[in-house]
Amino acid sequence: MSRVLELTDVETGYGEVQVLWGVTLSVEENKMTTLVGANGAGKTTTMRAIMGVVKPWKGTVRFLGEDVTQLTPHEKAQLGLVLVPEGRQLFADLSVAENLEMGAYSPRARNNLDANIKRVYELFPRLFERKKQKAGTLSGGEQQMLAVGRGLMADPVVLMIDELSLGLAPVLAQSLFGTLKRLKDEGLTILLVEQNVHLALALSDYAYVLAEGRVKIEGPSHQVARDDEVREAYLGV
Amino acid sequence: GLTVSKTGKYNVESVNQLNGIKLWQKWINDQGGIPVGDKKYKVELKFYDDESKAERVQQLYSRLISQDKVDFLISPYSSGLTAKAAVISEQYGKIMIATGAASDSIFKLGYENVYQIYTPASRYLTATLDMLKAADPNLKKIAIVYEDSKFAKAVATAAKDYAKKIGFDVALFEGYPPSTTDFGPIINKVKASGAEALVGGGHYADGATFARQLYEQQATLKMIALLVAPASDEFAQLGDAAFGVAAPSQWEPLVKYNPNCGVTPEEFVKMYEEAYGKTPAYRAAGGFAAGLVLQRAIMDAGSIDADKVRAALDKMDLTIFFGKIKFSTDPASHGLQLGHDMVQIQWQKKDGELMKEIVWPLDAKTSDLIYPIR
Amino acid sequence: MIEIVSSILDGLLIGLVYGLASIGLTLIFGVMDVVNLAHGAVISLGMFSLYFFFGAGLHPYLALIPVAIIGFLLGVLIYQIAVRRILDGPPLMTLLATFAVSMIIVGIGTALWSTSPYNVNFKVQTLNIFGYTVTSARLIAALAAVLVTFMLYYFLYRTTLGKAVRAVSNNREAAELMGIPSQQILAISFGIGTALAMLSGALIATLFPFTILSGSIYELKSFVASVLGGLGNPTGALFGGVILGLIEGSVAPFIAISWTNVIEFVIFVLILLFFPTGLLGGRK
Amino acid sequence: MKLLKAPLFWLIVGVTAIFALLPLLSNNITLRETLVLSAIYIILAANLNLMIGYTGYVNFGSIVFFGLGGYLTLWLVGSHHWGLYSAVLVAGVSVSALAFLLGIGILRLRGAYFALATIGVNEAVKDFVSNFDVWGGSEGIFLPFTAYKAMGGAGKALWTVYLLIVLVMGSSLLLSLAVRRSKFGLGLFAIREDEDAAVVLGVKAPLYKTLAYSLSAFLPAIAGGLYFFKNGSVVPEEAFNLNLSIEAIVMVMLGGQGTVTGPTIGAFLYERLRGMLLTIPGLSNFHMVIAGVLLLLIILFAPGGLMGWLYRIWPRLRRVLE
Amino acid sequence: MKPAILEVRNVTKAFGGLIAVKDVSLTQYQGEILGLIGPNGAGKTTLFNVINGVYKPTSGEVIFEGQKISGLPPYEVVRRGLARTHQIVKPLNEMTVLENVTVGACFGPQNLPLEAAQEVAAEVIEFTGLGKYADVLAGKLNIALKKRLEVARALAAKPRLLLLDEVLAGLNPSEVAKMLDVIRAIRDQGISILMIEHIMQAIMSLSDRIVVLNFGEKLAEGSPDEVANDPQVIEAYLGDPEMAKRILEEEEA
Ligand SMILES: Nc1ncnc2c1ncn2[C@@H]1O[C@H](COP(=O)(O)OP(=O)(O)OP(=O)(O)O)[C@@H](O)[C@H]1O
Ligand SMILES: Nc1ncnc2c1ncn2[C@@H]1O[C@H](COP(=O)(O)OP(=O)(O)OP(=O)(O)O)[C@@H](O)[C@H]1O
Ligand SMILES: [Mg+2]
Ligand SMILES: [Mg+2]
Repeated sequence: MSRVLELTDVETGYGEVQVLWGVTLSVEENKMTTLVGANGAGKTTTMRAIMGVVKPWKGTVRFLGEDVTQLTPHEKAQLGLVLVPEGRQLFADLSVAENLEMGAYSPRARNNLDANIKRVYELFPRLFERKKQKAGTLSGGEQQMLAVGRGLMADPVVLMIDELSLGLAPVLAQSLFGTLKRLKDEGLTILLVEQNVHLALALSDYAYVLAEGRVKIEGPSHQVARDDEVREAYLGV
Repeated sequence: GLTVSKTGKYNVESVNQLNGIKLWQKWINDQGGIPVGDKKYKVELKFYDDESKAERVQQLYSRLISQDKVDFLISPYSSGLTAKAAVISEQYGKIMIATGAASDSIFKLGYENVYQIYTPASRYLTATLDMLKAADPNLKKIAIVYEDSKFAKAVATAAKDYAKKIGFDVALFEGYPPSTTDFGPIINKVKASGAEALVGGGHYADGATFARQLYEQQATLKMIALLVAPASDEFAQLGDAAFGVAAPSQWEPLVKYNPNCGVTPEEFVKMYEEAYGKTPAYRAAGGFAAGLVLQRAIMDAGSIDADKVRAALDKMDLTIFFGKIKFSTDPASHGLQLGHDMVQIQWQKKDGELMKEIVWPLDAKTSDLIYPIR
Repeated sequence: MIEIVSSILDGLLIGLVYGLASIGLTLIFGVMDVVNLAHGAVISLGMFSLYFFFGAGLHPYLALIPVAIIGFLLGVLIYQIAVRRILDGPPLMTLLATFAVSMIIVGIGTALWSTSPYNVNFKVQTLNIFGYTVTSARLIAALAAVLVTFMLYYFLYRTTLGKAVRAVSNNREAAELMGIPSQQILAISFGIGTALAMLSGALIATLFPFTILSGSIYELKSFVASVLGGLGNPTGALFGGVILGLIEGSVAPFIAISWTNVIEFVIFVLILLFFPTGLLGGRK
Repeated sequence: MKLLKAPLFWLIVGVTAIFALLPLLSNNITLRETLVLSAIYIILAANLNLMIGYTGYVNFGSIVFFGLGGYLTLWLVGSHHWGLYSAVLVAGVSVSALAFLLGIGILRLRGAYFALATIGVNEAVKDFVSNFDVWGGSEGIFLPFTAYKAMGGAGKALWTVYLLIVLVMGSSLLLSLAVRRSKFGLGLFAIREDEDAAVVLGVKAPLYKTLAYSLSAFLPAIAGGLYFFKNGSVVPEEAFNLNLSIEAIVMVMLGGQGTVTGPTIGAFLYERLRGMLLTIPGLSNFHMVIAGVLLLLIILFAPGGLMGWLYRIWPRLRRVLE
Repeated sequence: MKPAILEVRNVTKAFGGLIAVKDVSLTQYQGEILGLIGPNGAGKTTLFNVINGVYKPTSGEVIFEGQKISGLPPYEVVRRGLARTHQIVKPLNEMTVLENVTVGACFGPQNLPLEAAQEVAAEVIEFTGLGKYADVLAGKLNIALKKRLEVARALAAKPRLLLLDEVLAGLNPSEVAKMLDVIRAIRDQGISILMIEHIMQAIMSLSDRIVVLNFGEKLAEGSPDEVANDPQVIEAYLGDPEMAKRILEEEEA
C-alpha cells in the first residue's frame, strides 16, 4: 500500500504566530483519512500548508514520492492535489457550468473534462438542473455540492475536503457523506476534515487527532473512535 | 529673479520667454553690465521651475526675495501666475516687470510695483476687427469663440464690445473649456449661426486644434483670426489648415520699429538666431524687452534703489525694438501698458511654402491680406 | 435641425471613443479591484507611440498593432513592478502605486517631449452624408471601439483563458486551488487593460492633437463612463461612454458649450444616486 | 478632560507652536512660505483622513471644500467688504452645511462608486463656478490690494494669515485626535470596517458618515479662504484642482491612514519632497520622475504607510503616536 | 403562558421573482428559547434579516414588545433591545476584540458613553470566554472564535431578545456542549433567544419550542419531540439520524 501524500515535521503559521508545531502524517492510496481536532487546532492550516497557500516554514510535503514543498498552489493542483476549501470559495459570478469548467483548468484535468462533467452531474443531478445559474445565488447546500463537484472536476489524485457538512441541513449532510463513501469505493483517495466527528470516524479508514498544532493521537478510525480521551474531548460522550 | 514654467501646461511659452531674458542678460553683461553712474552692475539671473502651478509661485518668489536676495523681479508666464507673484512682490515693495501677462485686471487691483510690457487684453483684437472692417465693409455677422480662460475671455469680451461699436453683428459669442480637444460641437454652432468670419481662440494647443478642425469640418468662413496659436511658428505644421488664418501678435521678427534705445529688431533677431538657432517668437522678444525696460529704468534712475527706479518707470516713454512702451500712472490702473500696439499676421503661401506675413497695420505690412480665405 | 442631428451623431461617435478609453480601466478594476491612476498616462503614451510609428512611415491604422503589443508588455511590466507586491496589502495602496507610475510616465514624457502639443498629420477623408459632415477617422475610431468591445466580450465569456480571468477576479485563492496560475492571469489582465488604454490613445491621436497631459482628460471621462456602465463591466463601459457622448452632443446645440461639463457631471452624480452600481450593474 | 492626558495632545500643541514661532522669531519669509504650504497640505490630509482613514470612504474630490471656502471668502471680502475673520467663518460653516446636504445623497454610494462620484462633484462644481459670473466665471476673483491694507498692509496681513493657517492646522490635528478617542470615532471605525455590521450593532451609519463628511469640510474650507486670501486671487483650476485632491490621498496613505500622526507626517514629507526636488538645479527635468520613483519605493517597501512601518519596528509607539 | 416578546405576522419577503419567505407567522414568548430549523435556503436567515430590519418585509409586519418594528432601520431595532449575530460572520477586522464588543455596548439600547461601554465589554468578553483574545485584532481570529465574537457583541448590547444564526456551526461535539452552557446562561439572565441551528442534538436539547421552515413557508411548529417525529420534517430536513450509528455497525460487521 503506497503513501500518496506525506507530511514530515511541518511547521508554519500566520505572520509571527506559529500554528503548526511539527505535523507528521500520511495519506494512503484509496483510503479515506480523517483529521480531527478542536477549533483552532490547525486542521485548516494543515490543509493550506499542504497546498502551499501558506508556505511551510520548516518540514517537507511529499506527493507521489516527489518533494513538492516549494511549489505554488496551482502547480500542486495541476499535479492532482486538490482542496475543497473551508467556506466553499466558489466563483460567485460565474455560472455553475463555468465553475465546473474552471475546476478542470489544469491540463491533465482538461483531457477528461467531458467524462468528469458527466460524472459530476450524475452525482449531483441538482447541479445539472441549475447549470446556468450564478454560483453566488445558490442555496448553501447547493453551493457545497458545487464546491465538491468542482474539486472532482480537477481529476484529483488526492481530494482534500475541509468541513464537508458545515452549515448543511442534516439530510443534505447525510447524502454528501453517502456520495463521499461512493467515491472512495470507486478508488479515490480522500483527506477529510469534519466536525461531525461521529460520522467522519465511522466512514474513514484512518484518523489523526490534532491538538494545538501537533498530532496527538493516530490510528485506524474505529480505534480512535474508541479512545477514551477522544470520546471525551471531541465526541462529547 | 523669476520663476519659469519648465513643466506643466505653460512650458513652451515660458521657456521661450526665458530664452529672451537670458539673451538680454548675456547682451548687457557682454557690455560690462548696466551702467549706473560710474559703476556697472553685472546682471545675475535666478530662476526656479514653478511647474505652471500657482501653489508653488508664491513659495518660490518669497525664496527669491528673502533667500536669494534678488533686487528686481520678472513675472512668471501667464496672467494667472503673475497675479500670485504680484502679491508677494507688492508685499516687499519689489519691482516686477510683467511679461507674458496681458490681463488688464491685475493692474486694476491697486498694485504699485508691477509694470506690464504686453499690450493688454482689452486691446488685443480691436485692430483685428478694424482690419476686417477695412477688408470687407459689407460683412456683418461674425462669431467670437474663445477659450474660457482668464486671458482669452477678457480679450473676447473687449472684442465683443468693440465689434458692436463699429457695427458688426456678433452672431455667436461663446467660450469653450480650456482642455477642449473636440471642437465638433462648437463648429456645428458656428455653422448654424451663419457667421461669415470668426475671431477668438485662446492659447496654443486649443487654437491649433480649433484651426485644424475648422478646416476638416469644412466650415466656410471668410476670415479666421485666432489668438496666440497662429503667431507661433509651429502653427505651420497644420499644413493646409493653417492657410489664411490670421492672428494678432505682440511682436514679429519682421516689424520695422525705429527704437530710440537698445537694439533694433534686426539686431535682436540676429542675436537670437545666433544664440538659439531659430527665429525668435514674440514671447522671447517680450522677455528681452522686459530686461531692456528694467535696464533703462535703472539707468534713468541712476540707482538700483527701488523708489527711484519706480519713478523712472512711471516716467518712461520709449520706443524699443518691441514697440512703444509707456505705463499708466493712474492709481486705478497703475502699471498698465498704454504705449504698445499689436500687429496682425496671416499665414500665406509663397512658392507653395507657408509663410507668416504681416498684413496690418498697413504701414508695417510685408504682404497684402488675403480675403476671403475660403 | 440638421445641426442638432449632426451634433448628436458627433456625440455618439465620440462617445464610443470614450467607451473604448474606459474599457481598459474597467477591466483592471473588475479583475483586481485596482483603480488605475496611471490610466491617463498610458493613454498619452498610446498617443505618442502612434505619433512615432506614423513618423517612421507606418500607416496609422497598421501602427495600432505594434501599439497594442507595446501596451500589453508595458502593462505586464507595470503589474510586475508596481502592483503585484501590494495587491494583497491594504486596499488603497494600489491607488498610490499607480499614481506613482503615472508620475513617472508623465515625468519622463515631459522631459522627452515637453508639454507642447503633437499632431499626427495624415490626410483624412471627409464624408458627407445627407449634409452631415463626418471625418473617416472618427468613423473608424468609433467602429474600432465597438469591435474591440465585442472581442473583449468574446474573450471573457467564451474562451477558457477569459473565464479564468473572471474566475481569478472572483476569488483568487480558489482559482489558485483549481490549478489556475493566478499571478500569470493577473499580469495578462493588466497587460490587456493597458493595451486597450494605449489603443484608445492611439485612436484618439488620429483625431485630435495631444500632449503628454492629454490622457488625464480621457482618464476622467473613463472614470465617469465606467461608473455609469457599472464598474468591472466592459460592455457597460462602452455604454457609459456612449451616454457621455450623447449628453455632450444633445445639449451642445441648446446651451453654451462651457455648460456641457456641468450638465454631464450633474447627470452623472444623479444617475449614481438612482443606480448606485451603474446602469448595467457592476461590482460592488 | 482626558484628552489633556494624551501625550499626543501636547505633541500637537508643540508642533503647532513650532510652526508658528520658527518663522516668526527668525523673521524668515522663505521658511514661512515653505511652511504655509506644508500646513495647508497637513490640513487637507488630516481632514481627508476623517473620511478615508476613520470612516473608510475614499473622497477623491475633497479639494472641493477647500476651493469653495476660498471662493466664498474672496467673494465676501472682495465684493462685500467683509472682514477676513467673519468671511472665513461663514465660509467654513456654509461649506460644511453644503457638505452635509450633499453627503445625504452621495454617501449612499459605496466603495469605488463613492470615490468616483466625488470626482463628479468636484468637476461639476468647478465647471459650474467657471460659468458662474457672480464669481467671475473662468476669470476668477481677484482681491483688490485694499483688502490687505485693511489688515495693516500686505506684509502684516500675510503674517496674520499665516498664523491663522497654523492655528487651523493645529485645530485639524486636535480634531483628529478628539474624534479618534470619542464614541463618535468608534462608530466611524465600525463603519469603516463593515458598515452593514455596524448598522446591526446600532451605529446610525447614515447620520454618522454624513456628519463625518460635513466635519471634514469645515476646516479645509476655512483654510481655503485663508490660503486664497493670501494668494490674492482664486480661479477655478486652482480652487478645484483634482490633482491636489489625489495628492492629498497620497499624503494620507503615505503616512498611514486612520492615525493622527500618519497623515501629518505624510503631508509634511510629501510637500518637502516635491518642494526640494523643484529647487535642486540639475534635476529640473526629472523631478517628477524622481518623486514618482521614491513614492513607489516607499509604497512597495512600507505598504502600511510610514506609521505602519514604525509600529512594526517599534510596537510601543502605537500608544504614544496614535 | 408568558406574554409574547416577538410576533411575526404574515411576513413575506421576495427578491425579484424569488420568494424567500412566504406568509410566515410565529410568536415567541418571554424567556423562551425558540428554535428555527429548515433545509438550506429555506429562508431562515432572510427571516432574521426581516426581523432586525436589514430587509423591509414585502408584506406583513413584525411586532416587538407590542410595538411594530418592521420598516425601522437595524440601528433603531437594536436600540429597542433586539440584537443578533450573523451566520456569515462580520467581524470589524482591524479593530481588537475589545473594541468590537465595545461597539456593541456603546450603541445598544443603553446608549452607554464610551468608558462605561468598555467596562461592559470587558465583562461580556470574560463571560463568553474570549478573555485572552481581548487585545487581538478580530480579523486574526479563526471562524469559531469569530462566531463567539458575534455572540459577545450582540450580548454587550444587553438585549431582551437575542437572535442567534448558526453559532454552533464548525464546533465539534464537545465544544458544542460548552457553548450550550453559555447559551443557557444567557437565557438565565432573562434574555429570550431565537436561534437557527443545523446541529440537531443541540437545538433539540436547548429549545423550548421549534419552528420549521421549508421553501420559505412554515412547515411545522411544536415541541422538539413533536417536530422530530413529524414525518414531513423528517423527509424534508432530518433524514435518518441513525445513519452514523448504522454505518459504524456495518463496518464492524
Ligand atoms: N488568516 C489568518 N491569520 C492569522 N491567524 C490565523 C489565520 N487563519 C487562522 N489563524 C489562526 O491559526 C490557528 C489555527 O487555525 P485553523 O483555521 O487551522 O484551525 P482549524 O483547526 O481549522 O479550526 P476550525 O475548526 O475552527 O476550522 C487559529 O488559532 C487561528 O486563530
Ligand atoms: N439578497 C438576496 N438576493 C437574492 N436572493 C437571496 C438574497 N438573500 C437570500 N436569497 C435567497 O433566498 C433564499 C433563502 O436564503 P436564506 O439565506 O434565508 O436561507 P437559510 O434558510 O438561512 O439557509 P441556510 O441554512 O443555508 O443558511 C435562498 O434561495 C437564497 O439564495
Ligand atoms: Mg478549519
Ligand atoms: Mg442561513
